[in-house]
Amino acid sequence: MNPTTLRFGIWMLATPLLIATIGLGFQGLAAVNSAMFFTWGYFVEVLIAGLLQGVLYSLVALGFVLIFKASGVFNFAQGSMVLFAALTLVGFIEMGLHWTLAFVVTAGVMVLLAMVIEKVVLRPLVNQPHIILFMATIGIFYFLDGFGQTLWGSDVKLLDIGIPKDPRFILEGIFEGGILVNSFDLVAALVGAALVAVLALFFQYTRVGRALRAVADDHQAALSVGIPLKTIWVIVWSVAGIVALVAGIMWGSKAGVQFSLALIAFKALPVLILGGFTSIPGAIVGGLIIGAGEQVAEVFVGPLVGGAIQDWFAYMLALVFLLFRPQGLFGERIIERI
Amino acid sequence: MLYREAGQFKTSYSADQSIFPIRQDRIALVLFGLVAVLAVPALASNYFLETIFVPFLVFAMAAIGLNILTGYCGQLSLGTGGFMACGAFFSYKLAIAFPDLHIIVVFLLAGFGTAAVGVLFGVPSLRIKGFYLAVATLAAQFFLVWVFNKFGWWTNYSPSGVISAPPREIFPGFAVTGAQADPITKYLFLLAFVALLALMAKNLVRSSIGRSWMAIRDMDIAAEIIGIRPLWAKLSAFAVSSFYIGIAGALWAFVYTGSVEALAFQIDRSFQVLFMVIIGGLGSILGSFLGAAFIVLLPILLNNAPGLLGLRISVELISHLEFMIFGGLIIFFLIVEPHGLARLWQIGKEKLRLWPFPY
Amino acid sequence: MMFRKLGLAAVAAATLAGSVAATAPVAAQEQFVPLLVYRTGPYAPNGIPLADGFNDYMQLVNLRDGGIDGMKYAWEECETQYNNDRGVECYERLKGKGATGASIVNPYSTGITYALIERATNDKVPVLSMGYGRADASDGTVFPYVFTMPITYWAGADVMVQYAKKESGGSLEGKKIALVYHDSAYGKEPIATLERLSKEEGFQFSSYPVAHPGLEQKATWLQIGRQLRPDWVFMWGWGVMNSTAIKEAASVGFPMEKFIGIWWSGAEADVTPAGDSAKGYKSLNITGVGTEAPIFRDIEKMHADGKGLADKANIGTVLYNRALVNAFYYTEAIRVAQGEFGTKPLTGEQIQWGFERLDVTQEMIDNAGMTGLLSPVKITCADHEGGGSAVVQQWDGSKWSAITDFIAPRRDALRPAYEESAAQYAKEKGLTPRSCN
Amino acid sequence: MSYGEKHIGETLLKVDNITLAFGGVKALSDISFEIRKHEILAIIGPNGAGKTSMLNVINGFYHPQQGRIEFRGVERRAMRPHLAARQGIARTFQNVALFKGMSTLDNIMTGRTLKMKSNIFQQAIYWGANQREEIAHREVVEKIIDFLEIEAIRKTPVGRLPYGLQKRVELARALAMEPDLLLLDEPMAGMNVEEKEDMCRFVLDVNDEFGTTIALIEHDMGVVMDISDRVVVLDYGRKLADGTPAVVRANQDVIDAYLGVSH
Repeated sequence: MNPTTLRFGIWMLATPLLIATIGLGFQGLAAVNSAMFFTWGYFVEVLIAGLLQGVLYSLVALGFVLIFKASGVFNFAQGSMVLFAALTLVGFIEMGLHWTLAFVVTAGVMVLLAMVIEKVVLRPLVNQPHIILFMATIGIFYFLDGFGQTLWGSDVKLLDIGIPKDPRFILEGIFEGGILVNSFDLVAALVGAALVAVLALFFQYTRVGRALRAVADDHQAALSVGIPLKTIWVIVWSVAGIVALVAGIMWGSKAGVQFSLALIAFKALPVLILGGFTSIPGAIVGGLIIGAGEQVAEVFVGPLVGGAIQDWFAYMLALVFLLFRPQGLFGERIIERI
Repeated sequence: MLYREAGQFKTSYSADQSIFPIRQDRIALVLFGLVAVLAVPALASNYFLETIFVPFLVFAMAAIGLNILTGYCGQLSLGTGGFMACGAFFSYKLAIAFPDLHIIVVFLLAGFGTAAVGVLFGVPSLRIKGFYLAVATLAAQFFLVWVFNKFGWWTNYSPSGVISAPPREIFPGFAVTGAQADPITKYLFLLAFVALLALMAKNLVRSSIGRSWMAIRDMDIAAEIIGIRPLWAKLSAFAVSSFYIGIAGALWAFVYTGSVEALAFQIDRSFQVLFMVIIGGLGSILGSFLGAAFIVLLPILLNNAPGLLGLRISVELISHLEFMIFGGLIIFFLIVEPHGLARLWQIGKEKLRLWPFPY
Repeated sequence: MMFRKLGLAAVAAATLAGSVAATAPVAAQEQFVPLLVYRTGPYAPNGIPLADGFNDYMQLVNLRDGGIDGMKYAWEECETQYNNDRGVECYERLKGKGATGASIVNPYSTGITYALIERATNDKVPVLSMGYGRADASDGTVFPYVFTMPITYWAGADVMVQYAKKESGGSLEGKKIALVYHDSAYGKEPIATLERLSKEEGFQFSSYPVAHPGLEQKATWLQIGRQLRPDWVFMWGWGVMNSTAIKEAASVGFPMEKFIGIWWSGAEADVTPAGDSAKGYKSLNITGVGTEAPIFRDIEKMHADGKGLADKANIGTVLYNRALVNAFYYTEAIRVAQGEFGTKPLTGEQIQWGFERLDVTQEMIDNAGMTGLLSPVKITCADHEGGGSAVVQQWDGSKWSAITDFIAPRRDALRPAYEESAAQYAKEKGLTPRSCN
Repeated sequence: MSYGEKHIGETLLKVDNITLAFGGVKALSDISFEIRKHEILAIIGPNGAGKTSMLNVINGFYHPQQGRIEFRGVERRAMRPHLAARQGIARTFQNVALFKGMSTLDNIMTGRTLKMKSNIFQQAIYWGANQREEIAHREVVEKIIDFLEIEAIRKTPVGRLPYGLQKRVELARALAMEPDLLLLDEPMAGMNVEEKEDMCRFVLDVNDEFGTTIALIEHDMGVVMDISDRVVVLDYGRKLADGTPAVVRANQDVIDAYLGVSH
């Protein structure tokens, strides 16, 4: 059995045990501290809600990973790309297009955007240190924020593409009162899973996908077998743009399409460091861990310390993981040599 | 032709090691100092002093702090806002608890407190590098703001969580904080304070500790092999950096806005200071000032520009354009000179030294 | 080197000259009002109708009445992006403009209000923080230049409790009330009042902070909807937090009829993004809703003539109406001051005098064509809140409509709280409260 | 061996049964040798023989799984590189490891870090104790600069220097540490004949004038045979031979493995 499968197997066994231990811990705490409330049904419910939320984080984190993997650029503008994509989509829907058609047109706009970014920003800055490229993406962030609002206005917009939102109850036989699961979150999780599957297939089985993986492994080698870096960058930014569009739809349907959408980038960052900047599975697993971790912490630990802890908790959780694995959960191990 | 160093010989190492080895630079510095001390307060309106010079100086202080950590020691940090909050709230608690403590002592103590917090959050840097560290510093950012927002003790249980700077005097009769403080007093106090601390920062970076930071930045492994302790170098950079940023936060709350809530030190503040450092020039004290000036002035200029040009554009559009131009300019500057305004300035000076004979 | 310095000086000089030039369009014999607006950024959906309301009202006064008894308004917008330091910059930039400088500031941000209180007091410019800012600024002895009419957050909390009590059959004994609040200075305002009321009324009070900006409320609503299961939920939300809260409340099946927001959680922009989920949601409002009041006929006429300044879609929206009422308040205060100081551009100090003698009667409201938009207030030297009241409104999926009359808060208990808090402020600041006798 | 009168003394550093592995790959197995005071020891071997790993073990960058190292008679096992530096071990690198953003002078000054005593507050004030110290150390550094003939590039950022000069600056930085033991990792790699001759001269001068013990890795057998007092030969992580150049040259294993006999 190869080590990866083995490690996977160990985790599959260890994770439920870990969760059960945390649950038992909470149960014990709740017994001695009246500020804390605990039942197993409620715990499972929060856990599921957190995992589903985590998938939405993963969606945003995926965009970061794609670009970082292929070009080493930490794309701070991913958040504003989400906003811009969602604004554009709503704009087209308001012009009377059906949402599927609007989706296609918006995807086209995102590809166009990728081409412009490559030409105007990335190409002149090729071979600059990472921090310079990072700064440049902050420039893109501001530009897109202003541009999107100029084009589509600053008003908050409703995005409704018919995803059901009603609460459902499951497992009513096992837990008293059942477990509440939101159907919107379920749909979003399914879409996220589908998107990851499509990306995985794309990377595994298409020529372009293989080229992208080659670039990720070794820029020089990829160039020497005749893959133009320029094309790679356009493709990867386009894919990230489309991922941003999907994330924009999901988050936009949740909270309305508005300026604050750009801020969800901050929810993706702990996911990124936890999962590793270069790993697609890392983005997924990281998202699940962060999502579940922060919801459980907010619900069960939050009341003990005053609440609203989930923002920093996500970062602290990621930080603790990092202390053990400085390259993230799935990142490539850094071997120092001189 | 004026800018010529021919005939200026250095006869000692101390002359060679001075900050401004060229005589014309020293003359320019004196002139600049005279303008800053005499002409600015005499000519500038309260608006300019209150909303341009005061925040410029406060931000310059924060930028120096971040530049020490990121520019000199190579540790990318996004926790600036959190550390500024530390400085602001520490100084508030100190000023209220010890009303007789001189305000400068309050600021310095707040700086030392922030340095301690900085060291604490600097510990992960011993294992984590690059963007991983940057994101990890966000943990400090979010956690610190949460702490000051959450626990009423920091705000003396003010029902809203807002602190207001108590009035304090720098010399008897010269208030620098509180509503009665004269903008000119505030400006001159800040000018002196920031200039002094900037000089100390310059001294640090040209001494052995500064070389240790840069060595860690350029190649941490080689630095360790020639005997620089990474633990000491990194943590001292975090400490000194946080000291400056903490004082900047205290100045922000006490001298600039006068009242502040923890949310004023959100993540945006961290990015704002990071822009200053990168646009100004990583690893340059002068760059910290240039970057701060650029970031403080640009939005105000952009905002006033249509009015100056006599155009009637709605504030909405101006604001959107401001975002776009700001973003565009960042990209433009990075393409033209990735090493920031300080490098542009230096290149200009080198050209001028050779002018009119470029070779 | 020298040349460079000269170049810099030239730029600075040009900027200086420019800022002088920019004041030129404001004519000398007009009353100047600076408008701190946010038409962009995360809170633009709220900022735009507010700014539109101010523009339209002052335009209407100028066009229909030829000014306040002949004294025309001049105003200039400055974009704050809801950002405190930008707000301070705007205030400093605009305070010296016009014939007499800024006559009144309406910051429309609790943070900017805090930042301006000292400055404006020092500059003798009245600050009208209408339904936001510091509740304790209602004590005019400590805050002579700050006005909080018609009602403060603390009073708003009291109105909410009164409403919930009435709806619960006259008693809240043993009921559970949860507060969902924006974790900031603004959101924390009602907590002390609600805690006091929970003792008096016998309900169980729990509060749930939501971290800025409020996109994340899953955990909060699981706690509220699945664990606490309260009888009522109150909300102090702002911006995207409002619509997200409504959606999350719906997703845990919390009934909208039992969910009441403060007046900053009850505009169109707060409910439309939530779609159908928001149907039945309630909020307080300090002004009336809709376009029934006669003044809207004048506004419609102005727009028909092509002289309107607002986006027509915003007319009659909650925040547009609020801005109308706000502009009406200071217009009347200026009118009072003109009675004393004459019809000429007045200074902030003179207008503050007018504010402290402002008595908005029902008759004045009717004469101004604003029937139903506001309730009477009477400002005195000590009382800067003026005894205003609030209504409860409900969203039916397409529009807001008032479901109660104006409800007056029980100020007998609130007033001592204002005074106590203001006294603490005065002590910290080393201020001596002025005498109002 | 014609270079002056040398007194090679007792053992300075002793490496005993060192084994180092990365994952399953053994980089070094069971290596023992010693470095004696004042000698020039060459470590040679084909690519991948473990020469650089050996230096990395000596200056504490790699921690061997087995074996012991004795420096000046004191045993140590796990040790961070900066502690090795503190004990007097300096080194240069195969791929130049200079601080690219700093000037030549500052690079060399970093070598003095361990010897500088003024504290952070004195440094912030600068004038006084710190300035005196800076100038005193500057004088030492200037001597090294003169010695290595790099006066002209004092203020140049090292990133802009040609490779040969960078190597020299790196040597200068190591010398600034005034080490007892100097480890040089391919100091002449990538140089032309003239540059190599210069570098040989510097190495011999250092050994001679400062009495510094030197262990160097070199591929050029001519250079090795000329300047070294003793040679250690490594191959595939094992030690093949150890002795004077003449002895090593005669060793059959060395000839087979290294000097070009086909397998």
